Amino acid sequence: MSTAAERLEPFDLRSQKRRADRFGMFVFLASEIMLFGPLFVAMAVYRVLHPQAAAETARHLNLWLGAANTALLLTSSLLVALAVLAGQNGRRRGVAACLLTAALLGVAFLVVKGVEYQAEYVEGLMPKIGPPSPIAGRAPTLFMSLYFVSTALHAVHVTVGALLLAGTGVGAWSRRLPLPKRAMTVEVVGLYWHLVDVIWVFLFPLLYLAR
Amino acid sequence: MTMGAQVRNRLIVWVALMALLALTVALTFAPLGGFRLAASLAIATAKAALIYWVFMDLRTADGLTRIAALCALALLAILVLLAVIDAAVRVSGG
Amino acid sequence: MNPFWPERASVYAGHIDLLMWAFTGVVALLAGPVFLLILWFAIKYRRGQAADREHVIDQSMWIEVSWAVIPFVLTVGFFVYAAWIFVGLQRAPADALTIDVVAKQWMWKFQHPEGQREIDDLHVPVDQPVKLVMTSQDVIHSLYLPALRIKQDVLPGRYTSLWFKADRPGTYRVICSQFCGLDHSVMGGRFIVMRQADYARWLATSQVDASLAGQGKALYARLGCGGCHDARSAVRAPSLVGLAGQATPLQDGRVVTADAQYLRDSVMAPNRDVAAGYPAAMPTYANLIGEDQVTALVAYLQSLAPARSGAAS
Amino acid sequence: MSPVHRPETVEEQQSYLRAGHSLRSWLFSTDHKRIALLYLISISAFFFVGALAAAAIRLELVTPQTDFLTREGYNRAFTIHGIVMVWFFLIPSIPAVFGNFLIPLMIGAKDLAFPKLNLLSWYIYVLGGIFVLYTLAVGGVDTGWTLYTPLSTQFANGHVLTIAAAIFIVGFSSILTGLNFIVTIHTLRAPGMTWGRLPLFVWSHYATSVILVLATPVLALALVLIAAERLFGLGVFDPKLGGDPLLFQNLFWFYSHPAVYIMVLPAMGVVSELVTAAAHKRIFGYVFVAASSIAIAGVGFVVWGHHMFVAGQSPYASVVFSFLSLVVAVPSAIKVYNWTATLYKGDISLDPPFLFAMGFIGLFVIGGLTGLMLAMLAVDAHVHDTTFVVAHFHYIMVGGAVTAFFGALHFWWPKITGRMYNLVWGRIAAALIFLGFNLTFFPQFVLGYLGMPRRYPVYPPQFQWLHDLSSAGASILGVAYALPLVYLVWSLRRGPPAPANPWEAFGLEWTVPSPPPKHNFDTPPVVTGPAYDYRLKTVRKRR
Repeated sequence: MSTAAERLEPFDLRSQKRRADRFGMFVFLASEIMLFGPLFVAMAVYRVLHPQAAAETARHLNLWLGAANTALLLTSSLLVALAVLAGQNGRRRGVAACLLTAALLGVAFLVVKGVEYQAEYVEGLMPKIGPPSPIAGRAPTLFMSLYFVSTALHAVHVTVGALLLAGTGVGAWSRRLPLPKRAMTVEVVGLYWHLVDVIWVFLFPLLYLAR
Repeated sequence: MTMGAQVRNRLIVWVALMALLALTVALTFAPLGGFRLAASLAIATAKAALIYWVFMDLRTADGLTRIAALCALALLAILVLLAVIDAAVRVSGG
Repeated sequence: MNPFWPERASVYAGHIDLLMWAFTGVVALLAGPVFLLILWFAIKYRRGQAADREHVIDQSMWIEVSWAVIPFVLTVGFFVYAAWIFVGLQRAPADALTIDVVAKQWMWKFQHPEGQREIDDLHVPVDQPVKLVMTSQDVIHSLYLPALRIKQDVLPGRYTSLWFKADRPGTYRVICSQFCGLDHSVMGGRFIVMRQADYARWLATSQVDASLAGQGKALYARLGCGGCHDARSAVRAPSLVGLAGQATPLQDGRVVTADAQYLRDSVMAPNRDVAAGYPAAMPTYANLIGEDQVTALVAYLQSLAPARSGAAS
Repeated sequence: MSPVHRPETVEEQQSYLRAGHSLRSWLFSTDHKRIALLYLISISAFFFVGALAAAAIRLELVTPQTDFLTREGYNRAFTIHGIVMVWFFLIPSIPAVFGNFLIPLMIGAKDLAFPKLNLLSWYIYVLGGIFVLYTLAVGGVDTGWTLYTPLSTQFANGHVLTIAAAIFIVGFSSILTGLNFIVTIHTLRAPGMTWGRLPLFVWSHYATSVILVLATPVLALALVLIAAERLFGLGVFDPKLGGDPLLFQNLFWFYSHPAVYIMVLPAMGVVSELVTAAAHKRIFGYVFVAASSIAIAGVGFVVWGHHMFVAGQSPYASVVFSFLSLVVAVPSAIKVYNWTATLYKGDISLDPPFLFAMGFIGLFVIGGLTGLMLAMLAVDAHVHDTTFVVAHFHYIMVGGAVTAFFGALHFWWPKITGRMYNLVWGRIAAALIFLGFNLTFFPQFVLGYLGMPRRYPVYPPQFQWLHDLSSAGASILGVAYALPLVYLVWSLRRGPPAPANPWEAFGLEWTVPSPPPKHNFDTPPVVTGPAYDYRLKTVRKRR
C-alpha cells in the first residue's frame, strides 16, 4: 500500500520534503540547545561568582581524558560529515563504514567517560556514594554537581546518537535504506550527532579548563 | 563542487578543529588569569561555527534553515550575557 | 472591620490603597469602553438589522498606534510611583529596632534584641521603624503582614529583610504566604502593635533570657572559637574584634564588607570566602548549630565592633 | 510547480470519519484530523480530572476550618488541579485539537509536514498522562504545581519523581507539536497563500509554536535537576550544598511565563476567527493583530522576573521586569481594541460561538489589566501569593483560554463532525459559563486584597461570605461546563447534517464539505484574495 507517492504524502515534490525534513531537524536542534542552555548559563555565572573555587575543583578533573574525548567526538563528526556526503552520492558501503566507525568512536567516548567517573568515584568526588569527599565547602560541591549533571545528560545524548548512527549504518549496509533516495535520513542523524559534538565543544572548556 | 573537493574541505576543517583543540588545552598552562574563560569560550565558538558551517552544511542551506539554526544560539547568548553581567555586578557591587 | 477593605496599620499601607484605587480607576477607563462598545455594536449592527454599514475602514495606522500607546502611557506613571515606593522599602533607616526572625517548618521565631523570644506572635512598638532580618531553617517561607501591605520571602541559607513603621496600635495577622508544606496554612499568629509604654512593660514581663549578644558570647565560649580567634592563640586566624562592618579583603582578590551575611557564611560555610592571608582551615559549624544560634553569634560579633561598644571582652 | 493531477478515487471522496472504523484505524492513523479527535477525547478526560480537584477545593473552602478535606488532602488537591489543568488540558487544548485539525485545512495542505511525528506526540502525551494517573492513584504530591525547591527536592513526601517524569514527558509532546506546526506553516502553504493572507488563527499558532520549541526544554532541564538532586544528591538548588533555591524559580518561570502565552495565544487566534465570522467583515488592522502575536511571543521571554518580586530577587532586576511586563501588555491591548473595532459596522450574528468570543474579550480585558496591577511592584508586595493572583490568572486561563476553547468547539463542530447542534442550548451554555465564571472568581479579587493567602484551606470567619459566593459560582460553572458535553454528543446522533459553511464564514476550511474528505482538498486550492475577504455586501437575513 505504501507507494512512493504515499510516503511523500503531504508534499508533492521530493525536494520540498527534503527541505522540510532538514528545516524540521534544525528546529529540533534549537530545542536541544535550549535543553542544555540553562546549564551553560549556570556554569558561566558560577565561573564569575566563584573563580577561585572553580579553578581549585577543576584540578580534580582529568584534563587529558577530557581532551581525548573532545578529539574523539571531533573525529566522529568528520566521519559523519563524510557519511552524509557518501549518502548523497549513493555510496552504500561508504555510508555504512563511516557511520559504524563514528558510532564506535561514540562508544569509545562513553568508555573514557566511564573511566573518568570511576576515578572520581574512587577519589570520593561523587556526592552521596563513595569514600568521603576530599573537597569541602559549598562552592566546590556545587561545581562537581554541575559537572556531573551536564556530563551525564550529555552522555545520555551520546548514547542515543551512537545507537542512531549504528542503526542508520546497518540500514544503509542492508539496503533497507535505499540511497541516494533516502539520503536525508543519513543527513538528519548526522545533524543530531554534530549537535551532540558542539555541546561537548562548549562543555569541555567550561568544565575542564577552569583550572 | 566535486565530491573530492567536498571531502577535502571537510578534512581541512577537521585539521583546523584539532588545532583549535590543541590551542585550548595549551591555554590552560598560559598565565592568562581572568581572560582564560573569555578566550576558551571564543575558541569554542569558533569550533562550533566551523562545525555548523561545513559539517552541518549551513553553507549551502537556505536562509530559513540558517535562521532556525542560529535563533536558539542567539537566545542562549543573550541569556548567558545577561546572567554573567548580573553576576559580575553582584560580585563587584558587593 | 470593613468587609471590602483590609484594616490599615501604617501610612505606607495608605499609599498602597491610594495607588490601588487610582489604578482601578484606570482599569475601568481602559476596560469600560470595550464592554460598552461590544454590547452596543451587538445590538446596533445585529444581523439583519437595518443600519448604516457604508465606507467601512479596516485598518488605520493612527488609531491602532494610539490605542497601543495611550494605555501604555497611562500605566507608566503608576509603574514609576510603585517602583519608587518599592525601592524605598528596601533600605531600612539606621535607627530601626532590629528583630531577628527564624522561620522553621510551620512556626515563626521572633528574637528581640534585648533577648525576648516569642513564637508565632510579634509585638512591636508603634511609631518606631522596625527592621526584620529573616532566614529560614528548611524551605522557603514568606512573612506577610496584610495590615501593612508588605511581604518578603524568607530563604534558607540567606538573610532577607523587611522594615516598616506601624502607626496604629491594634492586633493584626502574621501569615506565611509561600507554600511550605503540610501546616503552611496554620503557620502564623498575631501581629500586635503596642504603644511605647505597653511595649516596654511587655518587654519587662515577657520571658527574658540573656540578650542576643549575650547568648552569642556564651556560645562563642562553649564552641571554643577563642581557641583560634583570640589574639594570644597560636593558630593563625583573623581577629574578630571590630571585624563586623569592616571591608575584608579575600583570598581571590575580592573585597567584601563583613555584614551579617558574610559573618553567617563564614561560620556555616567557611571555605567559600576565605580571608586574604589566612589558610582555609576553619571547620564548618553547619551541622553543629542551628540558624537561631548563628544569629546569636553574629549579634555577638557585631557587638564586638570597637566603634559601638567600646572595649569589649 | 503544481504536480500532475491524479484521478480522484471514490475512497478520496469519503469523509475522514468513514475512512476505516476499526480501533486500529483510529489509534494508528496519521491523518491530522483523526489525531485531533484523539486529542479532543484525551484532554476532555483530563479536564474532568482537573475539574474534580477544583470541585474538592471549592467544597473545602465553604467553611473556615478543614471540614471536607484534611490539610494534607487539600495540598494534594490543589497540586493535582494545577498540574493536570496546566499541562494536560490548557497547553494542548487549542493547539493540539484545533491547530492539528485546522492548520492544514486553512493553508490548503493535505496534512501536517510530519504525520507520523504527530501521532508520536499524541502517544507521548498519553504516556505522560499514565504517569499522572499513577501519581494520583498512589497518593498525589503536595508541592503545588510550581514544585518550588527546597520543598520539592528535600521536604516533600509526595511522589515528586513520578510527577516530574509526567511533566517531562508531556513537555516533549508539546515540543514535537510545535515543531510540526512551524515546518508545516513554512513549507506547505498552498500556492497564493502568502504570509499576508494567512488566517490569524495560523499566525497565532506560529507564534505559539516558536514559544513551545524554545521554552519547554528549559522546564525539562529544571525537572531533570530536581530528579538529580533527589536521586543523586547533586545539590544544584540545595543551599547547604552550594546551590541556590532561586535558580530553580528562575528556570521554572523562564518557561512558565512564556507558557501562559502558549495557553492564551491560540485562544486569541480562535477569537480573531470568531470575531470576523460574527461581524461577517474583515478584521480591523490585520497587520497589527498578526504582528502582535509575534510581539507577544518575543517579549514574553523577558518578563519572567515579575513572578519573583518578593522572592529575594534584587530590587533593580524587579524594576526592569516590572517595566517589561508593561511592554508585553501593549500587544494584547492592540488585539482587544482591534477586535472591538472589527464589530463596528458589522453584520453581527449572535450564534453561540460568537457569544463565547465576546465573553473571551470581556474576561480577557479584566484578566490582562489586573495583571498590570500585579506588575506594579508595591501592589505586588501586598497581593502576591494571595487569591488576587489566583483570580488574575484564572480570568486569563479560564475566562480566556477555556472560553475560547468552547467557542472554537462550537464554531468548528459542524466542520469536524458534519452535524449541527442545538443553537439555543449553545447560547444558554455560553451565558451560564460567563455568569458562573464571574461569580466564582470576582469575589477572589476582593478576598485577595483583604489578605486571603492562596493555597489556604482555613481562613478567618469574616471571609466566609466571599468564599461561599465563589463556591456557589463554581457549582454553576460546573453545570455550565457539563452542558456542551450533553448537547454536542447528542448532536452526533440526532443533529441535522451540517452544510459546508453553516456560519457563512470566510476561509479555506469552509470550502471543503463537512466533515472534510480524508485528503482535505480534491484539487489543491489556489488563494487569490486577502484573508477574511467579506466583500460581498449582502445583508444576511436573521437566523
